[in-house]
Amino acid sequence: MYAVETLDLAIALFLLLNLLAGLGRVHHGPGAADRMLAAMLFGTTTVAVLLLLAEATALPALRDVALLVVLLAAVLVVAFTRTPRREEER
Amino acid sequence: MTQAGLYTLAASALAGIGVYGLIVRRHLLRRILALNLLGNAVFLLLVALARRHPGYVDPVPHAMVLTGIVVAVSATALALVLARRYYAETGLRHLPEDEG
Amino acid sequence: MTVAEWLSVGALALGAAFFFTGTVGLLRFPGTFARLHALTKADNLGLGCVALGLALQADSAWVAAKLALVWGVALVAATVSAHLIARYTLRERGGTGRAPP
Amino acid sequence: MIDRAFDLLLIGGMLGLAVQVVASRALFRSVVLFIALGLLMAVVWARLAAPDLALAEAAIGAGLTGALLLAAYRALQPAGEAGDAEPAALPRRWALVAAVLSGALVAAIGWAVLGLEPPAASAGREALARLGESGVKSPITAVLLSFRAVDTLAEVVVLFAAFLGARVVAEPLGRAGPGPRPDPAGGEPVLMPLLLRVTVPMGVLVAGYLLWSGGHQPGGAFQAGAVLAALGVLLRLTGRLQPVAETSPAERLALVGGIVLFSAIGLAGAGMASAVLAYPEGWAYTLILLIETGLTLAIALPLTLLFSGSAGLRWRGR
Repeated sequence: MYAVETLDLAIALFLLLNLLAGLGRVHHGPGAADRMLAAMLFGTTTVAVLLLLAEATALPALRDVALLVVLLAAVLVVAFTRTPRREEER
Repeated sequence: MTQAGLYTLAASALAGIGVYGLIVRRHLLRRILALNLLGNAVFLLLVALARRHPGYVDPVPHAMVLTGIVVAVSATALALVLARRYYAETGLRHLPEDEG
Repeated sequence: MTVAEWLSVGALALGAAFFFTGTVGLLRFPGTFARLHALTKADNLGLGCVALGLALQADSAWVAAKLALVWGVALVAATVSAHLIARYTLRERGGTGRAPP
Repeated sequence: MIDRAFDLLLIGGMLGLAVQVVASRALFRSVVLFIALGLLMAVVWARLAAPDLALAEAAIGAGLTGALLLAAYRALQPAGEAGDAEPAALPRRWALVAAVLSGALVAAIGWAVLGLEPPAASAGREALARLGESGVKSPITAVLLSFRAVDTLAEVVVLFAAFLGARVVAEPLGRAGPGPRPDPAGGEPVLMPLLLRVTVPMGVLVAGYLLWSGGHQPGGAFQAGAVLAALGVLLRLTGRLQPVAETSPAERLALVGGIVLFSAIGLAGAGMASAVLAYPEGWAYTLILLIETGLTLAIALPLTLLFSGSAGLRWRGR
């Protein structure tokens, strides 16, 4: 099973690289929505990385962490889209 | 270098970045962010230290950091409320002693 | 290696490929809507493949069920998030009147 | 080998994000990057074999802190204004001095820490060795609620104090927290009820599961409280929970109940068991679970109210 665990970790490594590459979109924007999109990419990829780490490092509690991240990922997007700009209150 | 050593160095660098931001930036929200970076660095240091024992992971620093994370978020929330009230009263987003 | 292990490797590799596609789309596509489309679809397919690959490695049915649950919740969250961001962007561009519910 | 590569990439990403949080010119970019950094920290805790912390970070970093920061950003940065309007940073030479001082701090911390010998008898080894006396199987919960219960008690008191402090300086009801909801007449996105129907029941279930699992595996009152607080934030943002100016009796009970219960059981320990905050023989597990339930509410409610910027909340479903 050693080979499979190494493979899990290698895929996690690749996904981490992906995630960091996605940072370019936070940097360039141009709009706030694009930056939030990149944060969404962070969320989904982090979940995959956590699931892979749970298997590779034999820490089953990390699956609960992944579940929490997906469950609460939408809270951030709701906070972004449902918090009014201050000009809208006038 | 051990994994604990590696993350210890990372914590040190993170603390440096946090302090830098705290000193150089003026915007209150940025200061709060920098303070949180500094807090994360302290947490990281404690957890990395918990990892250096051979054969077991020290649960005491983990418990301390768990407490610390909740205290940090409540302190951040209070700081944000203060910053917002300050802005509502003065129209400023930085402290007056940072002027000039 | 057993058949299940080969399948698992295949699913994980496919998942990684989907994630890669999503990132390329996020970085290269023009316009917020195109990027939204690329990212949401590709990443959640990728997560599904990764979850499937890991479920094939799992020792118990509980683990597989939890992986399925994570993916299911991720689909709902991503659907709603994409909808909200698309709606937000539309409203930013055309004013409140043009945003459908 | 691949472990080391993963760690290095993770640390590189974390430090890169931190640098951008500090250095980025646009404030919104800094906020989003900080939120992303929180997610990365969850992976860091996972790598350092601290799943308890990863759980707390996922709930707080992904849900609470992000929502708090976004609401504050909107409040401090009116939409009409172009960019940040941040006053120019300190002069370059001061920035340089700051950088050098921070660098010195980094070196000092690194040097001191790397020079420390791992002690032969640590509190952690002691805690692990005496886990059987605590009544629970999870070492973290044992430390939090048995060996160092006084810290945990102080922590909920701090949380309560933060809530009281926020009440003193809070803005008026209509402006505080995330502010009024956009387009109250225009209805809400069609998919929002679906999200709530999935997230809220499942979140409550997960919080209960975390609370229960704290006895024997990663989880506990902190994580459960953080999840409930994030759900409260979601319900407040979607208008299901409305801010009100008065704290209801039930809310008062939840705010101080955990502290009172914890203190009462702790003081009773002085009479019935060996010391203050010690549990009588055989009752430890039950009492710890009872206290943890109180603590979950005493953590969740102040955090939700801090986000809401109000003294209380009323349910107003649709």
